[in-house]
Amino acid sequence: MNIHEYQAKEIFTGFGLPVPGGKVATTTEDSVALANEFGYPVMVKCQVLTGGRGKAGGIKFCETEADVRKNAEAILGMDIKGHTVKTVLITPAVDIESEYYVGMLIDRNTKRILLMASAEGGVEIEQVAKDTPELIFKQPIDPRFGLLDHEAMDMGMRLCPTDIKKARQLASAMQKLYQAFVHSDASLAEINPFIFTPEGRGHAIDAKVNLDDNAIFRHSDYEPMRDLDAEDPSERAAREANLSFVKLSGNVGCLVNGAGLAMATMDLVKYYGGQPANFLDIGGSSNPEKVVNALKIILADEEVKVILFNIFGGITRCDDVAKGIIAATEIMDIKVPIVVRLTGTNEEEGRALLSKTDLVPATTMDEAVKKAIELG
Amino acid sequence: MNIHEYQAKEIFTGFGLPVPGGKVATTTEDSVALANEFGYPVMVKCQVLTGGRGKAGGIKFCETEADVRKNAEAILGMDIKGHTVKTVLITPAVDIESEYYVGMLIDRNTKRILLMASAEGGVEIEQVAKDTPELIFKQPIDPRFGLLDHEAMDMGMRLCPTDIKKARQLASAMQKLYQAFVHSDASLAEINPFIFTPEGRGHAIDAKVNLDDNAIFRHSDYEPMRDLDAEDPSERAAREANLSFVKLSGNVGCLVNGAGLAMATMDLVKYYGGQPANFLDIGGSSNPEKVVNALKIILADEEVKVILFNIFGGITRCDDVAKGIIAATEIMDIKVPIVVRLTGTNEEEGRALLSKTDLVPATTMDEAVKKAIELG
Amino acid sequence: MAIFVDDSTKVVVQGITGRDGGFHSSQMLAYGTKIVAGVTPGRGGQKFEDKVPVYNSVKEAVQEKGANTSVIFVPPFGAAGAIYEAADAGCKLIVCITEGVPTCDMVKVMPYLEERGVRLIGPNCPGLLAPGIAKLGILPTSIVKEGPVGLVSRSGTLTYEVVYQLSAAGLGQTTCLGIGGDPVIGTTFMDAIKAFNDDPLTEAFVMIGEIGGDAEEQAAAWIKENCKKPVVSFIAGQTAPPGKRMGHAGAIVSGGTGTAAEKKIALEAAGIPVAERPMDIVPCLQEIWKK
Amino acid sequence: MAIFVDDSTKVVVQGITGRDGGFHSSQMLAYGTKIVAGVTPGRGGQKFEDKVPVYNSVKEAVQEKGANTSVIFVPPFGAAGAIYEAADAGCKLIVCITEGVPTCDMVKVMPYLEERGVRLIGPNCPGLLAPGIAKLGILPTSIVKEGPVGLVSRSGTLTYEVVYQLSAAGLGQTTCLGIGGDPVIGTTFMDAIKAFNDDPLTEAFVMIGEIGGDAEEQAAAWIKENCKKPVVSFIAGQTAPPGKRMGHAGAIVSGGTGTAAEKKIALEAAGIPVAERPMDIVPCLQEIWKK
Repeated sequence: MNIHEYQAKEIFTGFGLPVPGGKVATTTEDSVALANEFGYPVMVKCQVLTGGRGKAGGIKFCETEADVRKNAEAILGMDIKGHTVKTVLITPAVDIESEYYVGMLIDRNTKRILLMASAEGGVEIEQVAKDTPELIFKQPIDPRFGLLDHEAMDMGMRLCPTDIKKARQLASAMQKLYQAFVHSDASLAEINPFIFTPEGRGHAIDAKVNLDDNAIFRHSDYEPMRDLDAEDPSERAAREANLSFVKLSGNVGCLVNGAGLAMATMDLVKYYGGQPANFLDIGGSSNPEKVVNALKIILADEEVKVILFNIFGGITRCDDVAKGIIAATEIMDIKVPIVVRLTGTNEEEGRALLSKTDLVPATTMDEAVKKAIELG
Repeated sequence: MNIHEYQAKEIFTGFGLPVPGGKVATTTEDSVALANEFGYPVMVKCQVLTGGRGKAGGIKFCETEADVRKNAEAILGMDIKGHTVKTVLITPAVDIESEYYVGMLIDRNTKRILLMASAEGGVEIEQVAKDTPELIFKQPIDPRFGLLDHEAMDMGMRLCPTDIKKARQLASAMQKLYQAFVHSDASLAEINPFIFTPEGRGHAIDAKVNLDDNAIFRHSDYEPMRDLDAEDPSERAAREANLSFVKLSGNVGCLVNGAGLAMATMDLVKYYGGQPANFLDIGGSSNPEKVVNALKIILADEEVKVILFNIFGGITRCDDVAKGIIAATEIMDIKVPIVVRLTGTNEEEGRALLSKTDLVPATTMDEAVKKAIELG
Repeated sequence: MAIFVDDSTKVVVQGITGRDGGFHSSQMLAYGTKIVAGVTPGRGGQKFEDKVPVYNSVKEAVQEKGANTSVIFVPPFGAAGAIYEAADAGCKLIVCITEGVPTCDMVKVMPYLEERGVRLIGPNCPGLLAPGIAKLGILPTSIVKEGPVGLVSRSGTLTYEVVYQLSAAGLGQTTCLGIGGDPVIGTTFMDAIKAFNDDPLTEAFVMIGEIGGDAEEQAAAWIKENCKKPVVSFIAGQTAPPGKRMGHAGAIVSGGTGTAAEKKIALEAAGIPVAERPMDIVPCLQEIWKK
Repeated sequence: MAIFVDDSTKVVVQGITGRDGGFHSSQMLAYGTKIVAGVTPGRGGQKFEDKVPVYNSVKEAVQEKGANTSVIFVPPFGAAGAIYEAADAGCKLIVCITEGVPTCDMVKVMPYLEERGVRLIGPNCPGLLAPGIAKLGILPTSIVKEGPVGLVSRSGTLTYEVVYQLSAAGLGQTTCLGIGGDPVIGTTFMDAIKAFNDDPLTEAFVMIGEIGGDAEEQAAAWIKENCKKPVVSFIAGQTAPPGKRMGHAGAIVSGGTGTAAEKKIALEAAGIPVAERPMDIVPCLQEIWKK
């Protein structure tokens, strides 16, 4: 789950990171009122769940009330990479003397949380990683001991070799970021940039946090952070039905069990010249209701001209899937053809159930995909 | 630092332990008002920093307002082992079906926090430990992983082998107690008893927490919990002056550097028929001001007829101690004789400084102790 | 012979009394897997299918029945706890089927396993099936066949698809292993490949990868240097849009890394053929194996 | 020869630029201890007493000057961090002088040291002095003398008192070791006693205990079974009132355990004479040693 900058900053503040004050507004008038409350200059920052907000003109430095009015008005409602700006963050602007990147993510190779930091802050870190990887310092964190003082200090001194006070502030920020990361069950947490003012005070002036979807169950307080507007309605419905779903722009609606097989099915649709309408993994559970929900979500898309089931039963039993398909066709008025390929656990039982229906059977994945494209 | 039951319960509540509601009162009227607020029956529990409160009549079950009035009046002002009751905790009484002991402490041998639990709750656990140690179950906790689910569950099922729901509640309470222990830097944390109501709900109905004095510096929020009234005024003054001090009842005021040497000095005073007035370790620092403070604290006791310095300089330098003694005698009007034994780092410098004064020198510990007893 | 399991494998199933745990325990038993015990706290003393004793803890299962391997079917919030328990009780192989385990839990559990020399497979994986020896997990037994091919996959059902095709072509398997697609997993691609390389009965093997991470690239580099056995590969997710999580927490293409195209290049550079379609895997393997 | 140190001991002092750290570093240098570096973050590049280079981190001190031992004089809030740093940098012996280190910090640091095979002495201790070899800590050098007696103590200054008397009686020492009286310490009584037992140059040794805990009782039991060298003991705190903390976090008599009387009984039952007064230690030792 991705959350907005202002929400990430709320989490950071809770763990003691130095974040300049700030509040969000959804109207120009509120933006102006907040700016007047903080005093000038302020930053007006669009809150959308995508990168490149600055380049798109969604972040503005404002020295006067008129500035805020003009920019808030321009930014609110702006479209940034398909996201409509509904909220802006108003935050006091601070003088910047130097900028750093500090981030943490899950590193698959070390199986640890990896601290990354660079004196090349304020720019796209992916670009730095590609062009000058030697400018990014890394420290994997042992989960048994956390980010130790000397590890954080070592990173701080690499970033600021000549200023112990700044190094200490960076080290402290890294340790707090680690606390924030593990206690919020993040999958990514970034401060970019962490800046120093000319007076030498450190501030986290931008913040990005992605939360681990698998851990949301133990953070009921974070659930309200979810930006329902930022989600495609079908993706939201899928999430609420506990289905893994990504909307695409084709006409072949795919219902597959297992992420790998679902991707391979999409790949195969494209290989044979078709266009998949979606990625959908109905998951490892064998709950027939899920199939009904999945069908509803896919059929809500009018582009979908054919449904392709590709089920290989392991933990999901084919008879349950068959029951689900039958239940769904009884409830719903499905107008498009449905190609069904069922193999694996209880496949005979599943096929027997389906044989009494007018669904299009297929034995292999290739056959199923070809038939679906043909019928779509 | 020892804290009161109600303070320990505040910490426990903060970590999610099931503690029945409760508030403290310092007057009978307030006690009655609180009882009326909670509804009957309630417990009236004296808040003093000593054990055996129940036996001393400081804990009463009250079914009516009249009960509360009578008991609060009797308990407030009561003397329990030298502690005057100034505060009572009023808390809703719960029906008790079964009682358990759950505690944690620092175990020197495993160098870990040790979880101890017993189905013999509600009684003096020291007695259980002595008479039937096999009834106390123990689990050392690996600090790198914390109290793991299965470790807590194993303990829970030992206490409640036939009731999985109760076992789970106990396990959960143990894990929360561990969180409370480490995050508050406790040296001891006990729930005795943890009870179940006839309906099967668990409650921590008594709580004891000792905080690690060495860690108080990072818990500024706990400093106000210190019960200044419960401390001997001289012990408080010593603590505020960062001196390790215990008041005794003799006439030989002892100023020693190092706890072991201080104890050995007390032992030797007694060995030669004298009575030490105190334990005082002026610590490993070599700050002359400490000596002044130490003298003030000891001389506040009118019983003290002689001062005995026994200083063996390691990290404490003898010349600093000598300077401290001289400074103190210049500031203060000391009427009792002062025996000084200085050996170790910079001992010549120290003795040279003292030679111009009328202090009684001694070369060995034995000689110093004997001279002090003689002069006392 | 197979990798990671043999005749001495004695299984305890954690969560044996749950719906999925019970169903798949029956399947494992039916395949002849030695399930010596089940564990569900509070259900100690019961019997699963009138024969497998259920205990309150893995420790009891190990002490009473000599279990040395655990297969875990407990809900996500208890999965890491179940892994700790199995490792602490002395199990040296743990297969965690559970989907949706928080990643930070897995990060923390890893050193606990390393300290105890425990191999974990998963979480969020189909487990392992060594035809003729044992099934530890949920791979359908009907599709496997004894033989000389090893198979390792980050995917679940895609694995079945490939195993199905291998068996249909007469290519039996030493071991079919689904390692799961989560960001932090126990046994990695590399671990599996090394084991296949060392296993005398595995003559060739198949690697089923997917987008995200660089496990395939690492494996490719290792194989190039160290492995003389024929290997073919397949990568799922060529059409996946970047930045979107494709079901698996791991299957996400970010910032130009972990794409199917990059993986394909790395694999081919290491001399490993990459099948275009799942149905091309068997022909690919047959072609290079004959050389 | 001594225990825990030898000619290869190369010391880095953490906190060398502080008041106490500086004072005692001078003393250690004056005794001939090989202090190869100091560490104070932000002071890298300076020199201590115009000769010992100061670094920002222990890692640099190890890399640049081959330090293998650290002596720590940093304030309590940074002491555990300093121990982690020294261990991580590769020091195999760490002596932590700092008083007032939170116990939970020490609990957590212990497995970190065990994993790395690092010996810690302290915290809250005077350290170690091996006459003629090295001084690691704050024991006054003027009172020691080379010879065949080992000394281990939970106390600081009481140790000096006894060393002073030993030397005055002509009984020199192999090693004088103060392990500290905190509840959680690195090197324990038992560790020291085993080391003295194994040290060929140590012919007899002295154990200075105090109230609290059961380290003396454990040591007594071990000595009875395993040690043939003469041992005498002393226990401080016979007159300490129960329930009061006597300076050391450890020196507290609670509920009938850890009293001086109990310790004396255990020691004497193991055949170890317990001196009544500090001044009786030397005569006690002389008496049994002659047997």
